[in-house]
Amino acid sequence: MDITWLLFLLPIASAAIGWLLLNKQHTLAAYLSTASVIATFVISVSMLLAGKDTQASFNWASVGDFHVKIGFMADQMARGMMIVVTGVGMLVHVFSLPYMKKDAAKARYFACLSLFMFSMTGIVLSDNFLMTFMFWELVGLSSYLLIGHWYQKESAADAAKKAFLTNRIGDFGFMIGILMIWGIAGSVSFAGIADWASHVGTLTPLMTATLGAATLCIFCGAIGKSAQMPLHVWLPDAMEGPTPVSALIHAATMVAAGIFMMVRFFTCFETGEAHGAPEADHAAVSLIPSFAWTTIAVIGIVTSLAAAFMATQQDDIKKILAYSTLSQLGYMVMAVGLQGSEASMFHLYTHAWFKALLFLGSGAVIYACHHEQNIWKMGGLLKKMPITAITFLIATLALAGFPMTAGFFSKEQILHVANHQGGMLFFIPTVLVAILTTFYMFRLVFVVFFGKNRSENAEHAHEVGPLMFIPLIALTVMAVIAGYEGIAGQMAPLFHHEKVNFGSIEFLSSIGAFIVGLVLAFVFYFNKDEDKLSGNVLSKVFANKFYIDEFYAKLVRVFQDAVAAVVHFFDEILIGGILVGGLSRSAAGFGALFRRLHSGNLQGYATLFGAGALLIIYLTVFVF
Amino acid sequence: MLLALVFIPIAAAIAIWAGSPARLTAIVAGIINLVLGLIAASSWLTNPEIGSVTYSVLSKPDIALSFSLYDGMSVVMLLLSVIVLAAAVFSGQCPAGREKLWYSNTLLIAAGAIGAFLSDDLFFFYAFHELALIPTFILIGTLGRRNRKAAAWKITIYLAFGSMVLLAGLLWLVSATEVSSLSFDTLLAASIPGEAQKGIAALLLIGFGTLISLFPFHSWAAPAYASAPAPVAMLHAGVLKKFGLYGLIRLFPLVSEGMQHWLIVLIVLLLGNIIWVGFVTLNQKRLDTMLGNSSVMHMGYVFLAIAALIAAGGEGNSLAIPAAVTLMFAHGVSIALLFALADKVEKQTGTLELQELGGLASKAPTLAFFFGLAGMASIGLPGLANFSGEILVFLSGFANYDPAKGFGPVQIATIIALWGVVISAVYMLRAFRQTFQGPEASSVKSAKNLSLLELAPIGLLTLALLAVGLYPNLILQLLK
Amino acid sequence: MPTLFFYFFAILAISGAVALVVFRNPVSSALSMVASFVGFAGLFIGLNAYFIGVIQILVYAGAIMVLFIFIIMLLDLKKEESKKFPITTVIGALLIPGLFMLQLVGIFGNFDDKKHQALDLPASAEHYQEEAPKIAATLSGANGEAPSLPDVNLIGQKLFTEFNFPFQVMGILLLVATIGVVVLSKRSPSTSASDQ
Amino acid sequence: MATLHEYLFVSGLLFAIGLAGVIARRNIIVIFMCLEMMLSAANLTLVAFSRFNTAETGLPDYDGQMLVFFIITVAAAEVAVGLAIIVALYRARQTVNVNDLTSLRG
Repeated sequence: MDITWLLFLLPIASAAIGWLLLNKQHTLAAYLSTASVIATFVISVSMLLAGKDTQASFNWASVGDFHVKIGFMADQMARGMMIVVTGVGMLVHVFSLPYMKKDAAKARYFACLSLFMFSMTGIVLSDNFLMTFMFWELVGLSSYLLIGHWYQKESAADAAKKAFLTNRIGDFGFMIGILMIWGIAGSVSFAGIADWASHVGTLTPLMTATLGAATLCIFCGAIGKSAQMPLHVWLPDAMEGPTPVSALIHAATMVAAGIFMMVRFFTCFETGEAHGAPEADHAAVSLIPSFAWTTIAVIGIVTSLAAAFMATQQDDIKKILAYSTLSQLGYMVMAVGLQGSEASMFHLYTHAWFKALLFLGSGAVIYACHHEQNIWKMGGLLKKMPITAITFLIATLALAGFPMTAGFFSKEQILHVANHQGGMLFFIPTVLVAILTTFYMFRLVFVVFFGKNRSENAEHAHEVGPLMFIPLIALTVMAVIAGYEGIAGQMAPLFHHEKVNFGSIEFLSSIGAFIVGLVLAFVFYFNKDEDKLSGNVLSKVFANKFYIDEFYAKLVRVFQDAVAAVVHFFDEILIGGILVGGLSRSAAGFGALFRRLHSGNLQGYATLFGAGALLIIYLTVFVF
Repeated sequence: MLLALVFIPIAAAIAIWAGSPARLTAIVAGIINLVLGLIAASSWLTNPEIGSVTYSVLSKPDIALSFSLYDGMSVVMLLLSVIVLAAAVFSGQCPAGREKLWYSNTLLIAAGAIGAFLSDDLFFFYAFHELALIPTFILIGTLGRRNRKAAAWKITIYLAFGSMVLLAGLLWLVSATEVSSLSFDTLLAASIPGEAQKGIAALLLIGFGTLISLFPFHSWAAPAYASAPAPVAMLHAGVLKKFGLYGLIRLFPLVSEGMQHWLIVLIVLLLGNIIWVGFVTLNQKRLDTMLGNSSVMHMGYVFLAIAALIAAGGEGNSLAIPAAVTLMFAHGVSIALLFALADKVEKQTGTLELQELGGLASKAPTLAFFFGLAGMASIGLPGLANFSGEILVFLSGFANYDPAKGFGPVQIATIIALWGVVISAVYMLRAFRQTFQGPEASSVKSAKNLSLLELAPIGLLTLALLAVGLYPNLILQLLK
Repeated sequence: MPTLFFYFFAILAISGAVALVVFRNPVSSALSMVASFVGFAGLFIGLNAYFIGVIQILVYAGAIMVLFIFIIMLLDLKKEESKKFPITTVIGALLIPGLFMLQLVGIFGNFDDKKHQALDLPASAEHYQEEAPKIAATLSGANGEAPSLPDVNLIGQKLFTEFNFPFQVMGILLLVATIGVVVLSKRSPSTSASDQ
Repeated sequence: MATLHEYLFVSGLLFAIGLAGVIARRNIIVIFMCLEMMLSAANLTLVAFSRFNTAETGLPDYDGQMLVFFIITVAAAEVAVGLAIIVALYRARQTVNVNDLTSLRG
């Protein structure tokens, strides 16, 4: 028995025990869950240090020669990802202990967190698409449960439902993609697909098109899970969940699963030892037609840009972070689409740390301000809670790509990919997003931490306890050092070192974007009590997220519900009433007709009986 | 042993009429049956002949009351029947004074279903199903809810129609095979000329289809299940309805060529089940009708597996039958669980109108947990039995896919059918959201959590869902 | 001469039947039915079915009709309908039996008629030589009398061998009928209470 | 001597008259008597066939007469039960007129 199985067993056991303890031993459940995640982190680290690929599986469902397997494949990418998942997970668990202390349903919360850890582990370590899909769905479930943690609130319950359903739409495509890949490659395991890809030679045009369609279908899954346009609407709403959950699931890990899965898929098409050799990749990767690649990249950059615009006009601290997550995920997707898997995974890895830090920091702020989330009702918190403020600031710098932070290195690689493989069409929006990122993040920092206290809650805020700021500090350390080669080379899921060229256009634009964004934010928001930019048409459009939610609501109402109503109507009338109901109707009609004959009159019966006998005689003797 | 499985419920029903304490007798019979069923299923792997009995009834044509576990499908269906039976007799809340009628008829339904699944003689296969239908009609008509009369009439007319068409099909089938014995062994060894196959296949599809609520013969199902007492809904939707699928798969080898003619028709109809009825389900305003319609909708997936089987033709599709049977089992357990839980919801709140419900989870967290679990099962969440079935069904749809030729009708159907997964998630989550989440509605103010006693049958069904969901090979090893 | 008897009894039976239908008074109907049954008995005897002819008189005319008359007396039935038969009923009553007769005649046209043939009694005696010598003796006239048809013996022989089982069943049927009649005609306490 | 057809004609005629009585009369006892008439007519048919289709022994086919014997026995039982029912009916309804007995109306 491989020790890796413990990565699965510990969280699921803790989740199960947590469920059983529901309503009773809240605190025990919480500690148990935290202990299990610490244990998995230790195992992950030991796996990373051991540094060798392990693999094992068992047949989960077998029909004849066909087997669906559950197994793990702990290669470099999976091991690195496990560090991110269990690392952030561990810190979030610790942070949650005080954060959720007073919650009545603490046991449920921690059980769900453990369930999430289990499912996420499954995705990361999975060695085939079906297993990925299963855990993919389970991740969706735990996300649903955690968003709906405060299910008594209408908005939380609705947000949870929305998240699950939106993901379902993505999974619809994902499943089709898996089936098509299975049909084409004859295997659902990543190794099997890689084997097929390296031996198949050239494809017929039909098969190329099918493969492209399959790729896009699989990408649908990623669109759902990583909240890309047009299925991004659930992520901001998901902020209804407890803030530590947002940090873990909706910033660092689960939403990154889409990227992770796409990279997993594409690495199947890289033959042999092609890791880190982009030129060599090209031949095998070209099995997948370019329209698929382009679509992915375009969706990525569009999401990134739109989300960045939306973020500039949000007032809820968590919503701003949510849109920023969207925007950064868009970056990663674009990088994947531009065949820069390494850059994408690298950004995923650094982003996980500082975005988790931002969310936990915002959690600390919200906690300190008595669950106030509107940034305009905060202000001046730098003095009140210095540790939180400083860690938050560092994370902001990392997100904005300030040199020497982790974000700087990864953003550098993204820009590089955009410039070299995408051309100006991708590079300019990428830089624009970088400017906007700095702008809205510093808007947030200036409004929340500087200026004067704008509400009573903010006045009474004070620094959070050690169980909360220790995770913040740990994450801050990671947010700074994670990008350096020595560390990233060890830990990052897929690392391809690229020396930063200080004279290159990427570097210059990155620095430029940072400065422009910072200056703009400073001019508009430093020491201001209200949003000077709000009120015009454009900002309204941004604040209302381009009205996409409203559009979807209309769409759902018109298409789903109206169609449902019409179909229901026809079902009653046409099928229940005429088509098949006619059968029963005619039976009833005949019944009414024959009822007339049942006069209860004996003589009538006798007459009919006689007539019947005559008829039978006539038919049997004279006709047949 | 198999004889006992069929006749213990009948004997218990008679004993109840004769005056033994109704609920106790029924529960004891249910538990004995459950234990016997589990023993029979587990020993079947080593000894396929276990418990086979044959009593000749007629010599020409050769009809025999003959029970055996004919193949893995019978074993799985037997398991499903005994599990749901045990849960159904346990979980029902009988109106005071009607215990005799309630429990004896419940037992008879189960006896009929078990008898049909165990019979390896066409005559008794059909007859036992009819035996099970009669108490179904009686219970819906007498002890049902709301407009039970209309629902009882509707189900009676539809199912009688279906049975009649089916009987015609079976008679034609028997006469076309020109064998003198009605046992499956002889029947399945025979062959039918192509022309006759076409007609027989059509009759079987319509006949069995009506019993399974194949679109457009489905409109009996939702009102009947909504009006039926919980045990009847559990047993009919969970077990008895699978009779049609069981029969279709069982007799399929005889008419495999004839089915080819109807492949496209069947695909259109099954998509009607999934998409059309899916939309109908979306529009339901009551929990019970929603569950009834959802059960109709899920039948479409099983038909999808059958369509894949038909389309495979001579090549064969080794995935299709295990997929269908797994899904039948999973759907049976999950829908029974849902009906049992909906009954509890009604008991606690007095209503099933989604508008009047809300926030039940804070009053009855255990109920909410199990309902959520069952709902998640029915929308195909991994780790629960339905997913194992659905994923195999979808895989079977693509099993014979030739990338060089592009999509065939079955592949296209599979892709469209996948949208049903989204639809079912929408209505199930909507219902769960309306019933259990949000602020407390006035109807749930006095609701209480599930008691331990009520938990027993629900736990049993949940266990079955989880066992097959976590390790589907439990079922699949029977279906080799 | 036998032909004459046939017509006589046939006309007796038919006219009795017509009178049964036509008479308003149930007692007259019953009596005309007795007459009709006498006609039936004659026809049976003309067909060499002496035993049947006799029990037709004994059972039908003797027992059953007496039962009928008893009931009519018991219920004290007056003349039935004072009103005339409704015209529709009369049409039905004439049309359907009329058509029936028409069909019967039609059927006659399809099948060849059979002439009456005298029985060759001595010739058939040999069939019974083995198992029933007494019947054979009567048939062949070996017992000194003229050969005659031992109708009752033959029926008895069939009844107690080939049809023994139905015969037993018939006994049970009669028993059940007897019990049934007793149960039916007993006034149940509740109804008798409401009667008074 | 009379032929088979003549016997059959007479029996058919008697049957027809019985049927006409059943259709036309309203007194349930008379209807019952007419039914008996029809039964007897059937008996006549059976006996006639029995006489005209001789068995291999050359004697009348006594199977037919056995049937008649049984019919008469059953008829006796039937009359007994039927009359008992009529009496019970009369007690309940105070009538034997079938026009008043319409509880079978659908």
